[in-house]
Amino acid sequence: MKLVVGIIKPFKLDDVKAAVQDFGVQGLTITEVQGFGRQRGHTEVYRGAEYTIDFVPKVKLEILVDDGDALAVAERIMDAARTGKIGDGKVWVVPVDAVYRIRTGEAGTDAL
Amino acid sequence: MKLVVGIIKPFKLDDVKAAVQDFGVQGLTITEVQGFGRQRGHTEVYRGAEYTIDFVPKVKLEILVDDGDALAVAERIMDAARTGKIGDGKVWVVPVDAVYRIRTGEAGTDAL
Amino acid sequence: MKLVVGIIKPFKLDDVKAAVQDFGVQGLTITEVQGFGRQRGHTEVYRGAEYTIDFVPKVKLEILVDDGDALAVAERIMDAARTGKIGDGKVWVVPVDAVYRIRTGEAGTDAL
Amino acid sequence: MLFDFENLNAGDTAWLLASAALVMFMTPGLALFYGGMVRTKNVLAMLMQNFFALGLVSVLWGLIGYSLAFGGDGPLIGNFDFVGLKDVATMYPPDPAGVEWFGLFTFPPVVFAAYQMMFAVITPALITGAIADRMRFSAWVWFLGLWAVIVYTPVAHWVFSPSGWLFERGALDFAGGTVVHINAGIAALAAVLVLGRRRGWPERPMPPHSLPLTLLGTGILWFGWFGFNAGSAGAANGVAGQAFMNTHMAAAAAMLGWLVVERIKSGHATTLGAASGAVAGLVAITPCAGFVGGIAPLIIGAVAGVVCFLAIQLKTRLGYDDSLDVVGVHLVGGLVGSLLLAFFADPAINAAVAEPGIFITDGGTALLVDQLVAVGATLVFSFVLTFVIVKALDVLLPGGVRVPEEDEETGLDLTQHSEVGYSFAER
Amino acid sequence: MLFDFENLNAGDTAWLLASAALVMFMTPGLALFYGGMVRTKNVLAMLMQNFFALGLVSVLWGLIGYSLAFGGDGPLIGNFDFVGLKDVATMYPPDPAGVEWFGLFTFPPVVFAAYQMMFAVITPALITGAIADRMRFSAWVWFLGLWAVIVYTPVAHWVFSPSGWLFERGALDFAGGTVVHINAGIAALAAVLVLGRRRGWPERPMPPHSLPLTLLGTGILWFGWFGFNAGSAGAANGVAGQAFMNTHMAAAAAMLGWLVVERIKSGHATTLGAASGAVAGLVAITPCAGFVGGIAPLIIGAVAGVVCFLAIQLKTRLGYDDSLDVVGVHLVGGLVGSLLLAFFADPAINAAVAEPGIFITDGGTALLVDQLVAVGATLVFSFVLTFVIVKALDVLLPGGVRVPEEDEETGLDLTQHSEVGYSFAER
Amino acid sequence: MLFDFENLNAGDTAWLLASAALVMFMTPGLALFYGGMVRTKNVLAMLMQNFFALGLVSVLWGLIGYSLAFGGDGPLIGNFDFVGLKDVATMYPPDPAGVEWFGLFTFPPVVFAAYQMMFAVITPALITGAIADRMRFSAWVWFLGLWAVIVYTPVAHWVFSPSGWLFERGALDFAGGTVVHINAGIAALAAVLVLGRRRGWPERPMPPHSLPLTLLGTGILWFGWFGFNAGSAGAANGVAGQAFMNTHMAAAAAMLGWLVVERIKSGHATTLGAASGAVAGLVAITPCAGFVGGIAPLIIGAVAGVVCFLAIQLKTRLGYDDSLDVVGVHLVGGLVGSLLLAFFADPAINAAVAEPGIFITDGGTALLVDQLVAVGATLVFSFVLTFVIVKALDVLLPGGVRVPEEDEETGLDLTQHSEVGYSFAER
Ligand SMILES: Nc1ncnc2c1ncn2[C@@H]1O[C@H](COP(=O)(O)OP(=O)(O)O)[C@@H](O)[C@H]1O
Ligand SMILES: Nc1ncnc2c1ncn2[C@@H]1O[C@H](COP(=O)(O)OP(=O)(O)O)[C@@H](O)[C@H]1O
Ligand SMILES: Nc1ncnc2c1ncn2[C@@H]1O[C@H](COP(=O)(O)OP(=O)(O)O)[C@@H](O)[C@H]1O
Repeated sequence: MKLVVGIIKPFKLDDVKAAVQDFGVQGLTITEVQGFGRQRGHTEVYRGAEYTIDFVPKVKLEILVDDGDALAVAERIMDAARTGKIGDGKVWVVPVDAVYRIRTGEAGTDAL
Repeated sequence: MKLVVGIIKPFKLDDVKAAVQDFGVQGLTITEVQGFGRQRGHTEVYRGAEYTIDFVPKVKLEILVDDGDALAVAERIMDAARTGKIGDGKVWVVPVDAVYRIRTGEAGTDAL
Repeated sequence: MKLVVGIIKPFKLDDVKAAVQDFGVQGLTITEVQGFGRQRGHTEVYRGAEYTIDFVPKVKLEILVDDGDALAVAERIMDAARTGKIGDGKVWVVPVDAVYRIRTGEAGTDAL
Repeated sequence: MLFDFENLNAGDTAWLLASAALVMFMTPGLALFYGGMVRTKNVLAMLMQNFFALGLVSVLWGLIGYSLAFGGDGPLIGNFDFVGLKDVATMYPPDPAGVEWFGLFTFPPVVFAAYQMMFAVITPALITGAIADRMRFSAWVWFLGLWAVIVYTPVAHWVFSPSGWLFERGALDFAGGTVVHINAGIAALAAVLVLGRRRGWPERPMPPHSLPLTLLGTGILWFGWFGFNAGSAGAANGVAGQAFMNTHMAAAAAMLGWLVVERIKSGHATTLGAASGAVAGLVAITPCAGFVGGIAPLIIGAVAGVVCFLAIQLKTRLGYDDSLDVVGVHLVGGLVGSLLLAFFADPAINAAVAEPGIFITDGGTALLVDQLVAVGATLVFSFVLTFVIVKALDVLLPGGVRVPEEDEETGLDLTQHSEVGYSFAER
Repeated sequence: MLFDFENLNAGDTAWLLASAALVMFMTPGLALFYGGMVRTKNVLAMLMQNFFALGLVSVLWGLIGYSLAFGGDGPLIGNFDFVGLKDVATMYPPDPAGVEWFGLFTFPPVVFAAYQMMFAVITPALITGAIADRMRFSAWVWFLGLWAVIVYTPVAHWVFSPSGWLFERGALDFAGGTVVHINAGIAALAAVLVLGRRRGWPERPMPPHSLPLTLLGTGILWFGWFGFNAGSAGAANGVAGQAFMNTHMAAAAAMLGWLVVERIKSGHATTLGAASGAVAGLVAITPCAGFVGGIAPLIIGAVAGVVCFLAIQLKTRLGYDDSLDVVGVHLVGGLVGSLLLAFFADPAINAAVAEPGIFITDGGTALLVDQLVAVGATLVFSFVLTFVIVKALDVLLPGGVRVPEEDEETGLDLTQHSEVGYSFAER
Repeated sequence: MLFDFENLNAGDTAWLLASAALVMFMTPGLALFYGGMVRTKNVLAMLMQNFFALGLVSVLWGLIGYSLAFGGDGPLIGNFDFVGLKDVATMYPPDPAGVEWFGLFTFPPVVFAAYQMMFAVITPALITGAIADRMRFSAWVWFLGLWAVIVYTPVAHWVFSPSGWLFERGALDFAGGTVVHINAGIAALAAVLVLGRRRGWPERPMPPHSLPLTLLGTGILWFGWFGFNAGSAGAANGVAGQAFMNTHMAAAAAMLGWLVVERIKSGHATTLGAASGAVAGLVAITPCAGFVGGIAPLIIGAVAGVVCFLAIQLKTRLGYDDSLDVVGVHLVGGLVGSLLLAFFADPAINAAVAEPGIFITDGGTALLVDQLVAVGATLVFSFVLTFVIVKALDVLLPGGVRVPEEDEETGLDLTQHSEVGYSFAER
């Protein structure tokens, strides 16, 4: 099993979800995160004092998939999340030893 | 070392924490996340406009454990988090190359 | 590729970011998390009713690095995040199968 | 009784109009006060129960409530003379034989009807704090309407109408210690006894989701209470001024009283404690506001602050889940004020005090007896009727008065109103 | 016309001062009402557009607006007599020949100028709800200033000045149904037609980011509206009392009306619905407040609640993006009130009603005709001028009136004001 | 001096009651204004310091403060005649020989005592903005009580009592430019000099955690300020009307002034800037409110907006950590107003202006001298005493006045009050 992780722009979430659902993914988990990278942050000004904020709001997706699907899911994410502008984010794949569904105790592919 | 990750229903957090603590786990990290899966989300209505929200609030647990404890901890989580209803969540196990405690620089099992 | 993960005290974030940037890290992702561990939580009192809150606010960092940099980055994080008091947090390293940059589709080291 | 517009005093009218607006503002204030204390998933339901009172009770008041509370001159309840606000533009209810009351009023009758309406709205709204987090919205709609008509209007008549039996008896209630606070407080107890505890209470922590909201609500309540109490003088005069001062003094002293005992018992003076103490003082001074003077409000407030804090600790021991302490603050605070009034009521402050309080020159226990009767009558009447109403609704309404377990877990906002309080995350 | 300070009535003055303060408070209330409904990334921009109206429009009012709205006795617009608040401490505008209007006022002229100022501020502020989330702040600054002077002051003169042609004609508008609500509502429509839709509307959900903020705003609006409507009596008298009662009744009835139809159509009674309904009722009763009595406000409110809910559903069908339903609530609510007034206006309630409403004894359609003229004139004038102003600004301002796409995506708070609404996370 | 209730004017009384309520509401408003600007972990501590002032200072006022500020006819301080609010129901303080001041009042003495109380509460509350985020709550309790009695009551006596030496001298302060704003502003400076900087200031960003809260607070402050300034006329008359208008004009002009200079210097007009500018204008107009007319308030406001913005930039350069700019806004704004008054004070607006301002017909510098004396005396007295009080507390209190480093890092809410502001996450 693999865990495909994606960091994307928040407003792309619906498109990405649709894309992986379309591929057959039945579940996923998202987290509000903040990214730092080539994309610049922004400046805030409060009563004349300037603060530089380096972090940009991003959404992180985590999707458990069968080994064979990892690349395809990663590609789906990338295609759907791409705007071509800096800050589109990353996708990475992590090996997973085991997966279980809590409700049933099923393991492996059945647990997805 | 292994990282045991669990996605659970938020109101089960206390039970799950007690269960793994009981097993001997001395630390863990949680994150507020949103899950999409078989469990349906909900509908919100604002001035007659309906929005379907597919995501359900979940809590993600991350617990670093010795290799040998991974399965047992995963089981503890599952037992404590189970309600038997759709949406109970997942548990997965990821291999970990190294673990350090920041305060002391200890590594491996000592760092847990 | 490796994913270096760190759990740190929130107010150390700027120092840690500076330290890894200084090492050459060009991007990272952070998440607001809550930690449970040896560091005690706190007590809240509402109209005489006491609640014990075991969780402490922490920040989680995730940094994708080349295999060879993992240890060095972990050390940078540890050095910058250390206060010497209980609750400084953990660092761990997870193997990564593949990394992609969404914008360009680049993979591996080029995607960092 | 036709109002003689020659008697209209624009200053008194201005103060009554302002006071009516202030009392109206208290219900949103109360909504926020309570809304901040519940968990995120129930904030809207709490706000809604209160705002809905502004809608439903006001309409019922216009249709029938004002007439039932103030029409005619019977001792127990009004009549139908003012149904649909008929004649309210020009007519006051009749004064009972030998008493001049409405006859002394210097502002238009419609202002009186509007001012009293705001009391009718906030009284049942107070109950929402007790039943928080578990009542079906449709059950609340029924309960609210029935309670406002069946329970509130008679008690208001007894105490606030010059024809009412408690008024005639000599019981004093300047601005609603019995009518509003004891009435709502005991009803809250009856309601939660039928409704049962929130799932998980008291084991599971249920911390306030936004104390700033609660503090904002406290500020609005305190502000509005000047209209509640000083407006009840029915004029912009010395009694109004005294009621204003006393209101503030009691709130302040009760805040200190609460914080001192809280600090001693649990180690910290809390923000929620400051807010709760102030409200307890405002409740306790309500029946006394225009009848006492000097440092009496400081004593009444301080006692209320301490006693209400201690009273709140009882609920866990006695096992009734009064979510946000309506019993501990409004019932107990109302009792403290209504009874201490019998010690401090002072004819030198207000000539309407016929039976001076026990601690006052020439004072005696006559007033105490009247107060005990008024308090007792309100307690029994309100408890019994409220209990019956909630029980009846639980039987008659499909689904009963309580939300299903799963809905309680999910929260009332989503399940009752299809909304969520906050959507901070951007997409 | 020199004010004779012998005529000063302190009670009336007190009520007008309090009312002016209440109306001022409505603009922050409106800011919060709208602010809670937008997405997190635009909350400050919304608050700012409203607060800025308190700054800019007030200054313009002092410099020129009051004079243009009330100076002189022409039928179409004022003059420059009161520029820079000259003579406002002692002088009222002249009454037109044969009419006694300002001559009857019992409070100082400066109070009148201040009270009217608050109306001038909130009227353009209402438009912010329609154009939410996409206008450049600098464009708003220009639009606001121009609109307040060019569109608001003439309409205010027509309707509120005794010399105005609609006032003279006999059209009634107690507190601003045409001047404020129809005027702002139709301007909102014109503005969004030029401005275009928000990116992603209507496909992408744009849920309110904080309904508690919206409910708080509703409470403040409701509270302030007593100053708006009952203050428009110009005295603390029976008409003020009636306007007060009617205001509350209509808001309450409209809340119920909205919730009933909402419950039927979409299955739930929502908190936002309760708030929206109340505001719709307040809008609708505004032109009628001191002219109707009995259960008329309940009917007007209930109709407004139902009609405005239905009107809001139109925007998706017609395809204009009136973000927070200024058209559906203020334009439609204003129309409902201004036209129903022709049915319920009652000389028994207010002697100023020269042409009784259709449902009233001795009533007829004369008033309806006047109302239609007033409504029609306002609709045409405001729509055309607003459209022209926004179009012109779009051409003349470098960058036009709308923010670039990317800034809209990022949000106005950061791009227009370099700020974020909330920073809850601690470092 | 016995109040002759025959002289009671209900209109004036109504306005004073309403004003007292409005001023009371300012303290919760201030709490929110400041509360929104601090970091999440300190929001409750900020709210608490302010709400606690409503508790402690009010009680002290009733016990002793009113008597010290207004009792007797000495030039420097009052006496003990009104301790425990004795005789306040019927008695005013004596007028000094040859002056008729209290003798002209047309509202009950208890209303005067209550109205003045609200000023005594908010003045020390202003200081909380400077000392934010680092003072122990128990130290605040001591400081607050001592300051309210030792520093506030004498200055109030000097300026507001007809027997006070500055009042007699001819210094003008309509509603508290010296007594409230300069007094609190310079005390804030003294306090932070003793207290030291927040950990991490100025390197670490400490952005406001909720600007909507701050904007809400601004709205409440603005609204309440009408009571503060127009209520200080002591009647519902032309002066009150002028004070009302001037208050609003100055706030509006100051908002524009601040935003223009902010836009020029830092590229954006910010929401916090709009709020801060409005408050700066309200501060500056406070001493002038009922003494100036025409466009004077616009000038005073605009100058205050610009000068206060520039003044705030100084703190980083000078190195004192006035967390939320009490010095920059209240001290500097108060100075701007108190001194500009010497240029614009106009007997045509208010007969109480004995020495017309420099820009006014027949004006001269006499008033400027008096103003400089009043300002200077307040600056020295308040600075020295405040410095001594904080220093003394730091030595005498176990633990000193400042929280331990670790508690500052954790936040005051948890460490001082065992509470957290928000618990949005559900379990
Ligand atoms: N080395 C990294 N490790 C973890 N996350 C990263 C890393 N580099 C970038 N990111 C994440 O990806 C996001 C986008 O990266 P950025 O460099 O801004 O643009 P791009 O993806 O177009 O190269 C960042 O905001 C951050 O969340
Ligand atoms: N493939 C997946 N990858 C990551 N998380 C998943 C995946 N499938 C489900 N989840 C998480 O588990 C939660 C529960 O899944 P769901 O399908 O609703 O019910 P169940 O666990 O009972 O099968 C989801 O809300 C989501 O957070
Ligand atoms: N076994 C674990 N798995 C995951 N996270 C852990 C684990 N133990 C500790 N942590 C995280 O590290 C943080 C610090 O741990 P703690 O035991 O309090 O102090 P220290 O790191 O100094 O030993 C915790 O708050 C938690 O977020």
